[in-house]
Amino acid sequence: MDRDLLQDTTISRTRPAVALEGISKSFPGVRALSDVSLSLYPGSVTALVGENGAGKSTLVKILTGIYQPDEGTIRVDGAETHFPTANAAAKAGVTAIHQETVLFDELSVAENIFLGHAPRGSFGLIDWKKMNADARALLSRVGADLDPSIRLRDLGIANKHLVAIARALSIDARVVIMDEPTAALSHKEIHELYELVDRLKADGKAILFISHKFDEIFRIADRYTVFRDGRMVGEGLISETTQDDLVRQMVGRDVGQVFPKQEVAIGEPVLTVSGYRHPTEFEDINFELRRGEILGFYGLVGAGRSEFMQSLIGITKPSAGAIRLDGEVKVIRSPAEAIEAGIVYVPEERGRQGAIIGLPIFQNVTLPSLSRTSRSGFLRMAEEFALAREYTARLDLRAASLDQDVGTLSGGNQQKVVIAKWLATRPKVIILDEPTKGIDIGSKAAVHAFMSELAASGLSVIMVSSEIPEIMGMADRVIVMREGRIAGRFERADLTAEKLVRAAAGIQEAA
Amino acid sequence: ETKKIALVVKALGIGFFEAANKGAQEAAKELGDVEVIYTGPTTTTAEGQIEVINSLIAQKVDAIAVSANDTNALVPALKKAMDRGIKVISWDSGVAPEGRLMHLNPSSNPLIGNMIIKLAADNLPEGGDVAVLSATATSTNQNVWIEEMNKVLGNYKGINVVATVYGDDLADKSYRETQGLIQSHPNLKAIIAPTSVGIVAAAQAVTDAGKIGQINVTGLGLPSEMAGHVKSGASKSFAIWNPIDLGYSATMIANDLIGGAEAKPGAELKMGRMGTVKLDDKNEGAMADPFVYDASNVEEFAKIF
Amino acid sequence: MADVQTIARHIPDRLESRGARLIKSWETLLVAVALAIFLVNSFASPYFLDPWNLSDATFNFTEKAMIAFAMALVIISGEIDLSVASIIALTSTVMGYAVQLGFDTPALVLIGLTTGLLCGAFNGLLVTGLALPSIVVTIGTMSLFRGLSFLILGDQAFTGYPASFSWFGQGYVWWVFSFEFCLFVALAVIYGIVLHKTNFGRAVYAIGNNQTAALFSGVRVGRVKFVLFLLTGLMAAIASICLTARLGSTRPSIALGWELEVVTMVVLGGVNILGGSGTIPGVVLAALIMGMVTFGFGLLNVPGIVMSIFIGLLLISVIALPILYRRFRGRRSH
Amino acid sequence: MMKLLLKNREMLLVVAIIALLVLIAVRFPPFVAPGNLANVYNDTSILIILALGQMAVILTRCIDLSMAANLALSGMAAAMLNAAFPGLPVPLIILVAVALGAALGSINGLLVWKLDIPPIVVTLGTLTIYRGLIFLLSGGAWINAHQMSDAFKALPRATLLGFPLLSWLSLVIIAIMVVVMRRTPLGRAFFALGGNPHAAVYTGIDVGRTRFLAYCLSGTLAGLSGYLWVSRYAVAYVDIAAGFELDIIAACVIGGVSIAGGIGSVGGAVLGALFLGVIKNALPVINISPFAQMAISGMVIIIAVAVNARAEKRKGRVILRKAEAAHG
Ligand SMILES: Nc1ncnc2c1ncn2[C@@H]1O[C@H](COP(=O)(O)OP(=O)(O)OP(=O)(O)O)[C@@H](O)[C@H]1O
Ligand SMILES: Nc1ncnc2c1ncn2[C@@H]1O[C@H](COP(=O)(O)OP(=O)(O)OP(=O)(O)O)[C@@H](O)[C@H]1O
Ligand SMILES: [Mg+2]
Ligand SMILES: [Mg+2]
Repeated sequence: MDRDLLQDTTISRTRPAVALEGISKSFPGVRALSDVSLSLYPGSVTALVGENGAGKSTLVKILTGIYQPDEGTIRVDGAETHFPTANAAAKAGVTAIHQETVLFDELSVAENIFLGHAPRGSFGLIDWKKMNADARALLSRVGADLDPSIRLRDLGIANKHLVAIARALSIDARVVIMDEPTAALSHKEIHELYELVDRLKADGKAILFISHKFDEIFRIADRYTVFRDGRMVGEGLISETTQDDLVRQMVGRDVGQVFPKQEVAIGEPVLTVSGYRHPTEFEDINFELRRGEILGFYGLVGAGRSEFMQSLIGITKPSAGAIRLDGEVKVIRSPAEAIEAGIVYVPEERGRQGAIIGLPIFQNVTLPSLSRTSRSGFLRMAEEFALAREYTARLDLRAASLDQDVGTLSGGNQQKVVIAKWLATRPKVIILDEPTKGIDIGSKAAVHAFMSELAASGLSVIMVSSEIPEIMGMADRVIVMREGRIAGRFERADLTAEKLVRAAAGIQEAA
Repeated sequence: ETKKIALVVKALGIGFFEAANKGAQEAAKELGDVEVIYTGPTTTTAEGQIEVINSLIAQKVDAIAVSANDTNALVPALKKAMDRGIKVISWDSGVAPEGRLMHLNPSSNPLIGNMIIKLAADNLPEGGDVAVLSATATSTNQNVWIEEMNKVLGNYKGINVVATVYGDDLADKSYRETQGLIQSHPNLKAIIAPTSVGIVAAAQAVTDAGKIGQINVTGLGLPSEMAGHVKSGASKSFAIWNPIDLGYSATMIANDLIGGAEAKPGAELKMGRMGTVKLDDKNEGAMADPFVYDASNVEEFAKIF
Repeated sequence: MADVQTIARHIPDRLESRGARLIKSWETLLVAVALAIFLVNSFASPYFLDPWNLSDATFNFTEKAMIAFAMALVIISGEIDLSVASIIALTSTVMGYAVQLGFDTPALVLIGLTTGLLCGAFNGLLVTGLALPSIVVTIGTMSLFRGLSFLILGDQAFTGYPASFSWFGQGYVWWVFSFEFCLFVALAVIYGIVLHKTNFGRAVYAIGNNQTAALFSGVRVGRVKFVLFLLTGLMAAIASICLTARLGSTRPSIALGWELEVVTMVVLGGVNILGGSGTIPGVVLAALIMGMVTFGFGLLNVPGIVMSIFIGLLLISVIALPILYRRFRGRRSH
Repeated sequence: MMKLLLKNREMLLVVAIIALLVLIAVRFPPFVAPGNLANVYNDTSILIILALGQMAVILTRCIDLSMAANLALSGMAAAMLNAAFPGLPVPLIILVAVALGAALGSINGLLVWKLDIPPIVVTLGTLTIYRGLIFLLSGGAWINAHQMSDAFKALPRATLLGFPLLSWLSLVIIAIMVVVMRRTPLGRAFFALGGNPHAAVYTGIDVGRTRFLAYCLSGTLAGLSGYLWVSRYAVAYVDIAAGFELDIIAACVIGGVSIAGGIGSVGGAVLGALFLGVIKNALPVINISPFAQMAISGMVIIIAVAVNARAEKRKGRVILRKAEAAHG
């Protein structure tokens, strides 16, 4: 660690509100953090950056008492402390907006904000009246005008996130941690959040801000810390660094060709979708997908892309619409029929919809292709292993054996198993929903390269992604969705980040 | 070589059968060379009794004396026992004839049937509505008694049997059924419960409903369990035979059969101090008349069983 | 890593040999428990090691075990069927009714199996069609099916089953081997093959581990679950035929409380009650263990309820011990 | 109108119970006389108390199959204590029964908390163990009315303002449970943890400990019910309340407590129990064959589950703006 740098700055003279020293944390098979140290100062925003899986969220959980570190100490105002539970951390004045929304659908908005530290009235009983009033005040602070007594389930994703932020503020904290707080927010809400951060900073709070978006880091942070593979690899003042420098520190090398898109001759239409609609989720979806093409679907989180894609494979039932595959009208009522027809969907929620944790790798891979590896309903293990071997090798899977539970693999490797599973069905059309969400940059590159190869070999690919660089780097054409409708179509040639963002957010083109 | 006689009861823990076991042990002591295995399932099910019987067959006991939870369901298991040379008799609650050598009725069924209705009628000179609270709908002996009772109903002028309900020999169910009877038959004058579990629960329910004096609970019960209700007036009188004598006699008969006696119509089997029992054409024998208990004698017998 | 051009690393199919896996498995633990109980029984009672006695003892578990096979599949798929004992009662009642109408053995068997399948279909329809939780659905049908049986039978009993019918519960195929025992063995083999060697079995595991992912992977989740409920209905019907034949009569209270014994057998056999794992050999071993415990205690004239304490303790400790052991080992390795 | 009803599960149940009462009244008017309704309530009191305990457990995504066995064991202990020492003051005996019930409940809780054994397995095991213990404790013998002291039997029967103490007691417990579930952190923790156990950890709720406390609560109420049952029916034996665990769960399910956890209310559980209680008490008096009772309660459970599932059905996220407006 560069001590000299710290000595130079003015804030270093003030005592850190909270300091972590030599923290290490391991999970079975993963060393998530090794010997990291980090100090947060009052009235200052520290940005924490690093690739997926670098250990950022793990650090947050240690700071908020959800995980216990294997080694190392936590100091609050210089005094060594332990946070055995989330309550202990809250009592010590540490509060967090976690990356996953950790809220309760069945409880009211007010209770979601105050659960665990609700205002008490006579006999120590919960004072609902005061709780609702306090909640209303907090919500207006984060710019959300919500009725605190309605059930959380009735809110949209962005409002839920605002409730999570209000919850973090409900604790009178000196340290506020925000783990990717803007990921689910729209333009306007993001700006309100920035202002909130400024106010907190002015109030003298110490803030830890985690984000993958460099523009916002440079907008609000004073200092930065970089994690790589669970180690701290750099820190300093934002004013003294650049975006390229941060990326270099994060990745440990220059990022050259991240998106290995091959030029492919686009063929005839393979899949034609016309008039797809659903009473509440989407409407008026029409497009064509051609042979060898990668069609990008961009949109903000919650735009309805996944919902629509799932209607193509018979999970969500559309109220109207038709598809043609190779010119023939197809009716698809279940994923089984979709797989038979040659359309496969690699879902975005890997843990819930993709990998079957508890089953070994080879059984995961062969599950949709069992009809091919078996004979009249009876399994043939040798065939299964052969199929699994072929496809895991093509994706460069790293595993100890094919007989291993997928649950023991890292996220990136799980994703490879999931992709291998659907590729092994030899589809005509493959839909990849956020294929690189939550996987590290190395695996990401492998997935991209593979996607490119698939297109080159004549497959048609739909890629749903919320990452602009990925969309721009990989797609031949892009469809933007907003609130369940198609909000824009772009050819690769005239694609700009700005156009995508405008279409996704519904902002009119500047005249 | 001691002889092993198994006394299989409907379920362990019921006061009536515990008393029967007392009698059986007494018989064993008297005979000297007999060991009594007192056993049974913990719930009144036929399957449970079959498991018990199977393990008794495996132990090669010399005789099985069973009070059956089900007339028919035990037959295959008991037949197997007889095939392996085990003497099988039933007592109290019978088994179908092909499943046993003989059956010992505690008393003659017509006598009991008459007794329970008479107990009710004696306290109802002007007649009135009476209801029956039975045990499970499948208990052999209760059904026979109720049938016998209905046959002689004509002799008791003015007595109407308005309902028959089943308490399943469960205290709470019997209690609730009694409550139902009290409500749905406002003119109910007596409840006849020919089961020791039911009669206690019915008396309790009548007491709780404040109907002492209006509804008389009667039937078959154990003095020790009924003493309180006789005192309170919920039950004016009830009847029962002596379960100790019953267990004693069953053991004695089993011993007689092991010793070579043959169970056939007309045969007389030895029952020790109880004398002999003569088998009728269905190979059934009856012990003695039920005995009536009321305020004058219940305290005395409550100390015994 | 990240370099796609590098030659893919070879991943072996398996790391451990089958033998090594077998030694560490749950079934091995059960075999050890079974052997221990066998030995204890042999010493405790001179009557235990008698082929006829052992043969009689098999009746303690064969009928329950038949249902346990189907129940194991249902539980592995993440559902449960608590109505099995009531299906036995209803099936037996319907067969009894058919006897009164003068049907003969083959027709009775057919009627019994159909009744069981209908009950299973009713459960299956409620669980898959209306997407209701199986535990509450089958608590409901548990009352419903037995209730129907009470409604039909009231305080009556059906008897008079034809002599040829009683063979299913009392007949012997060869020497001491009863029909029920042979059927149990045959069904164990069939279910073992279905669960461990067919696509259907694989689908059951996939659903139990992750229903959503299985659906996305093209498993027809609803159909598989429906078939599983049909199977428990069918097996309950088969058990009902055997039990009815063995008892020679039908009461509405027949097989009361069996559902919990069947579930206990399945869980003791190493099937995860939350779904996703378990084997048929495990269930077979659990059936043998429960049968031997019941029989061993029976020979000593221990009341059934005391045996059930033992079974309850066995259930909890057999599941707790591996957890405690793992924890203990984890602590030491630190 | 119908929509509003479906939205509010408690209202729906109230309407269902009233409809049921009307139906019964047509065939047997005296059933709905206030005095008799009070009797029905009194008869259902124990089920209500038990259902409230079970609700707490189900809310935390667990289940307690051992409640009826716990009741029987605590009840037997109370009865034996009374039989052996008739002089012992009744409150002390009640305290023993409650403490024993709590202890038995805490054993379930500890096994679930510390050993992570699935709740259904734990309570399936303890269900048989507790039943067996009654047998060991009592040797299988019954404790009958004449062995119990008058004071022991009198308590639930004594009346206050014309109502039996048993009814009052259940009302007090309902009131306490309303306060606990609605206004204490523990009660809210039951809901929160059942709704989202993962998120509960982030809000400082100790999942294992909260489940443990839910089991302690259900055990305590089972212990209390043990005394009430035994003194009310004036008998104790191994099999009392056998199979009652399913009635308790059925009451919860009918009352809209979601078996998946996190959803339920005190009012719902009470109404669910009352619904069953009305049916149980009405069947014998309206001359429906007693043999039909079981089939009817089975049907009722299935219908209730189906209706509740419909009411619970996720409205679904709404993405389309125009559709959202139509929904809201
Ligand atoms: N509960 C857990 N069990 C096992 N491994 C875990 C667990 N939580 C995190 N990990 C692993 O620890 C590493 C660090 O994860 P962490 O969530 O801290 O990353 P991150 O920097 O927040 O990534 P992202 O930017 O994607 O949020 C990863 O390899 C992850 O797979
Ligand atoms: N109201 C909400 N409450 C909870 N989660 C929500 C809500 N709205 C959206 N989400 C979550 O946001 C994610 C995206 O929603 P959806 O799949 O409909 O849109 P999308 O355009 O595909 O978004 P994504 O970019 O995440 O794929 C889903 O995982 C969904 O669970
Ligand atoms: Mg993170
Ligand atoms: Mg999506």
